[in-house]
Amino acid sequence: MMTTSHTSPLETARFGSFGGGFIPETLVQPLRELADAYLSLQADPGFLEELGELLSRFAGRPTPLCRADRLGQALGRRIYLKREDLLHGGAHKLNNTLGQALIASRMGKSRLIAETGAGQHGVATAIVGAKLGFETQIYMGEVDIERQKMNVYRMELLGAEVIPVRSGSRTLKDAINEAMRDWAGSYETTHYLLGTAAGPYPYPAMVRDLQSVIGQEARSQIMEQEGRLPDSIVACVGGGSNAMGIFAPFLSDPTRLIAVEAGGRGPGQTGRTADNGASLAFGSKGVLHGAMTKILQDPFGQILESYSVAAGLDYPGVGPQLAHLAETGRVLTRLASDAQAVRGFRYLSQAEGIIPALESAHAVGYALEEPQQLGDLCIINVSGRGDKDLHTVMEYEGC
Amino acid sequence: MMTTSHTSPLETARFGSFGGGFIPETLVQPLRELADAYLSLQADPGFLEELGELLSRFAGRPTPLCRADRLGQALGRRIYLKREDLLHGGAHKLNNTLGQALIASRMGKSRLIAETGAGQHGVATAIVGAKLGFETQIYMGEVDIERQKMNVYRMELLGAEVIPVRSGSRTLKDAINEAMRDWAGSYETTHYLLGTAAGPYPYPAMVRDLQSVIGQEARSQIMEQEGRLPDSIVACVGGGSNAMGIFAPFLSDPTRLIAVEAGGRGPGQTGRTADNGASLAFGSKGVLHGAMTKILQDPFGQILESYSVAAGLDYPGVGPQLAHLAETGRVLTRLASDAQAVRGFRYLSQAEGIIPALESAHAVGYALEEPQQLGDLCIINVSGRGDKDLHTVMEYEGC
Amino acid sequence: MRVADAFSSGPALIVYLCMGDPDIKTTIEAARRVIAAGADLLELGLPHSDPIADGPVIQAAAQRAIAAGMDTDRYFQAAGKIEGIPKVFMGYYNMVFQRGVERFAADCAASGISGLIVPDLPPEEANPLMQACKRYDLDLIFLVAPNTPQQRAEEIAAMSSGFVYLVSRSGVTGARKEVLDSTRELIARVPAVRPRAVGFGISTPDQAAQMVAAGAEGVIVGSACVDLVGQGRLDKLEELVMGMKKEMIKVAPKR
Amino acid sequence: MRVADAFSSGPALIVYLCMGDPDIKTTIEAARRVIAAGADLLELGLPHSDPIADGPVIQAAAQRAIAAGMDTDRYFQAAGKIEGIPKVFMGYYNMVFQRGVERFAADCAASGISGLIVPDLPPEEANPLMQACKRYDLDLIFLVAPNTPQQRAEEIAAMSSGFVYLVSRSGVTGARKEVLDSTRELIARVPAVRPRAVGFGISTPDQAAQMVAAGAEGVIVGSACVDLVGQGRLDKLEELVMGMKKEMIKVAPKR
Ligand SMILES: Cc1ncc(COP(=O)(O)O)c(C=O)c1O
Ligand SMILES: Cc1ncc(COP(=O)(O)O)c(C=O)c1O
Repeated sequence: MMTTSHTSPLETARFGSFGGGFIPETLVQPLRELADAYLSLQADPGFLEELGELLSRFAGRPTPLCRADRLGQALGRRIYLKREDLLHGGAHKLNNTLGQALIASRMGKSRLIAETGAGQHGVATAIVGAKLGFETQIYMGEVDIERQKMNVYRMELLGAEVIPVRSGSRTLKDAINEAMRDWAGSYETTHYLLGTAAGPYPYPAMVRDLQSVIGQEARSQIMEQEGRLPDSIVACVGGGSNAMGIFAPFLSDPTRLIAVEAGGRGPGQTGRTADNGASLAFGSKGVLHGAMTKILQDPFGQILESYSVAAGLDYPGVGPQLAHLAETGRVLTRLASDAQAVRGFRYLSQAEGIIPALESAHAVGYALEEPQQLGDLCIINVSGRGDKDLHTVMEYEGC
Repeated sequence: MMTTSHTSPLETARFGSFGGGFIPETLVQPLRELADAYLSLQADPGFLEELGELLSRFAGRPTPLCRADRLGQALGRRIYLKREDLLHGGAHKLNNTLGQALIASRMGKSRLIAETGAGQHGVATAIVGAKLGFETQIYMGEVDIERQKMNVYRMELLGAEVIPVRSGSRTLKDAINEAMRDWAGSYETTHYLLGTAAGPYPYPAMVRDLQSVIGQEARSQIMEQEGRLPDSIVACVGGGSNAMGIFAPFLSDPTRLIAVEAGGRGPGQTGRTADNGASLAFGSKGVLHGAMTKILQDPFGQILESYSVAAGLDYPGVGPQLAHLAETGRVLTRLASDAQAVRGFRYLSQAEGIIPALESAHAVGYALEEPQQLGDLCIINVSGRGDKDLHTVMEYEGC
Repeated sequence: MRVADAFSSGPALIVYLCMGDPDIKTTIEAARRVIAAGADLLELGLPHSDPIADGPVIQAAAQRAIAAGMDTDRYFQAAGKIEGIPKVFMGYYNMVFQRGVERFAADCAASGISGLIVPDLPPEEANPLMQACKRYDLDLIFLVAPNTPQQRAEEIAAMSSGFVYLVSRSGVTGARKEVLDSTRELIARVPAVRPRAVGFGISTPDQAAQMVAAGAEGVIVGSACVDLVGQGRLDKLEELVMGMKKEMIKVAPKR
Repeated sequence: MRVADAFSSGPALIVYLCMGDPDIKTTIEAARRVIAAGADLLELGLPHSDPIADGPVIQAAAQRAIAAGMDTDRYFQAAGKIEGIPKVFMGYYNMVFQRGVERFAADCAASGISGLIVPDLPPEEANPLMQACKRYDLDLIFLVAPNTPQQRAEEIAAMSSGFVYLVSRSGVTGARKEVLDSTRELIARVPAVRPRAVGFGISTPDQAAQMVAAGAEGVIVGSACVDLVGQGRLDKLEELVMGMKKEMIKVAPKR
């Protein structure tokens, strides 16, 4: 094999047989530069301090770990909620966008590009673009633009430009393709701010690390409030960033880590669209967006579209580290269907006064379904707030 | 005069010539019981600890004090933002609803009632109703229900019942009337959770105290971050709770306190509706909702409807303490028109990555208009986030 | 005519009318009929935009009256035209305050009004108006509610002039089926230092009689009458007043 | 036929066609004409749902082909029918991986395909496929980009078999007006240990000639041809290929 590759972080970019960098040659160098910058900044006190300040003063960290008494009573155990719904922008997304934008800024980039599906990551990118003074362009499928007009307006209000993607299925996966194409021609001035713990190295590791502030906080908060580690942690999985973020600091603990995927309408397929977003449960090994991982695909390797009532879980792939942890059994993968998620959404609202994102509602819905899996002490990651989902739930319920 | 009145807190309920309790006899006793409970709980360590825990673990306090570099540069001074937009529910409202709900719970009440205009306070009440297990009913004008369908859905999702008010102008002020009428017949089991620092004693003092956590935090944060008191604090005024909350701990400091009212379309009147929500600027002394204060009224004393592009500032009265502080000159009252507020809304979004509530955008809009009034070091209270206002701004701008 | 006159010859029937609903002419005609039917005292309501002590019937009447142009000037003009029995003003404090307590009292006196009921003005806030009433020899009538503590109830009864208004139940004005035990208790515990009239929720001759039987010196009927005026049923209004008066007399203690 | 054969008699013109766009018949006919017009090597694209290295023209062609039913089985059937010059597979790794590298290589060999270009498979990830290619005597062609560091470029050129694919510019496939100086630099710095063919953005005879003049042993034209097929202009396609070949020969170094 190549000599350069031995010294390159790409070689260490595997999680078991998953991960890697299945990318056009044009992107090899930009990704290496990003990996190098990221690796050196990881230990740079100035960078860490600046990021820490932004996370606390701008984004609102630490987010609380909040005991859910009424939910806990109903389930006969102690349940805590990690409140990423209180983060600026309304979801955990900003942990990642702030970190990457600061890296980009240290790398001398002046422009950010990002993909977005429902618009949550686009908004989080637009927020950091505004705060840190980047030119910001967000790729978004035409279909999604039509479905998510409010988030388009929000991004534009924040000074970002939303670029409609007309290729492929004109949804999230095509927006990622398009952002990668842009980056292949613009990397000199531009950082590609990928929104989840997927994609080629260094993204899965970098996004996990930036999001692991969730788990670090949760760990010391539960130790402070309960004096012990939780028996379980439940998180929803789209690409895997909130799940890896809260799981990572517990990987060598005896805590049961439960990743809840979007069960959607069920295990089937309608046309070229899977009836779910559960690539760990129903997908197979393959390459998508630069990584070897679990993906929803047809027998020839064409990527299927995914489906979930929660736009943020509507992705036919998953981060490679989760695919690996699921394969080894360290992370349990479970499903919550649309209906179970909506039940979780309503339940948490009424019992705790917290309207969770429909994504996070999958974690709650699962907990309601299989409380005996949670042990005595459980943390549910409330990755975002549900204000954005009111319309969707109303429609789902036929109001 | 009466002997009981001498020992009653009602006698100390004045702010200069403002305040008092202009209420039906049926409400005298419930208000005294509330005042007594509030006064004794104020010094009850168990209560304070429980409230403190809810504020931090459930609501997300402390909220950050965040330097606004790009805004500050544009205005040639140091500007800080107090981030009540990060509080659970999206605005400062929860500081008050949590406190009052906990008082109600200590008083043995099982039901909460509240008024709401745009729905923000109704949602904040529904949240605490859910969290603390109350039966919750929210009075809301029919006109407002029509205008704010999403918030109605949100309240219902949180388990509250929304009761349409068909009397009077079928807006906020009539919802307050209706809640008072309900309370006159239900006080034995029910707490009336008023949403702003207005109304009869003890509400103006109690709501101010519950909201003053904003100012207490801001004071120690600015001392920590800048080593000195701010030259000015700017807050928007609807009923006055966020303004009094941030102003109160600075009242005996040399800090200039600037209250920004809704200038709306201007100083005039259209039919029986004022073209603004500026009762300090354009109102006159009178009694509304149980207090002597400044109100928008006709020469005979009929209350006018108010108008503002920001639903939360659309109230024809104001808290009595602010009326007093404005009269004595301790608080400066200023206006931001609809157009200036929308400018503030856009500006903060693009420069800082923070979409403020349209209410808070009045404070920003004013700061953009008269930066020389702010001194070198200024805190703007971002009382809430603007996600709820995207539609309104789009419509205002004719999108 | 003094307010006290209404109570001089047996139990007083006090009728509330909303001035200007649906127009001044109707209110004046309704007053004429009510007087003819035997009412002893008229409460003439000045409509307010924000009547926090009133239930739906009186709220709606006030809204109609305001929409038809009722204001404080017209109120006093119209009140001056109603004669035959004592009249009291009933309305919210902001309407009084805007005109100025002095001028308001003077206008009452000039239009033959001899007392004021201001339901959102508890004694603690009443000093300015009380002084003005004294200067114009007007009664200022305070209210006692079922939840008013005993000492305070006694003080209010003592301060009130003309009569003391016993609020028959918590909540707001408006007709109600049953008369509560708590009302009887209230009558029993408020000292008869002056006439005690019971109001809020009384709508039938039977209820009125029960109040008198329980010891009240007067009964106030509001929403039931306003409702009939609102429906244009002035004949029914007359009938109701006559019926109430008749039943009240039946049970009245012999003097 | 070996890939190397294409470079044996002067500068090679390599033409990319998207298999199955708009249908297999058309692709086969287009191939026939391209071969007749003088092309030296065919790149036969297997359409993929997510072609991250391709620009809009090839993306659209792939989408049309998939919609028309193209899949890996049909691809190999059709490829087997195209004869006359060497053929290479061009497609994304997931399509290869799903079939299994072994089976994929076997199918290539069986249908007369003598090499593979997998644009999202950098050498670091290529080992399994490389082993399979060796077993079936297939060339595995790697790409060098303008931003590939020199040492890596040299290593890639050394590893690549058949030829090495020089990406003429950053970004994705698709026609471009000017040929960049950076492409000339790239040709200059990649050692001619094997034929170097330049692709991405070459659409005119003049550009092709410039590449040859700059030292390239081959020129790859993709989007320009796919575009013409998409428009149904097979005559123009033939013309373009002929024109390119002609200009390339003009400037070819004498042997
Ligand atoms: C609130 C929320 N939770 C979860 C997700 C899923 O993403 P991930 O799996 O990367 O956390 C999203 C994606 O948009 C989201 O908005
Ligand atoms: C975000 C926000 N700010 C300000 C206000 C005005 O109320 P107050 O003056 O009581 O702070 C409201 C009222 O709804 C609000 O929602």
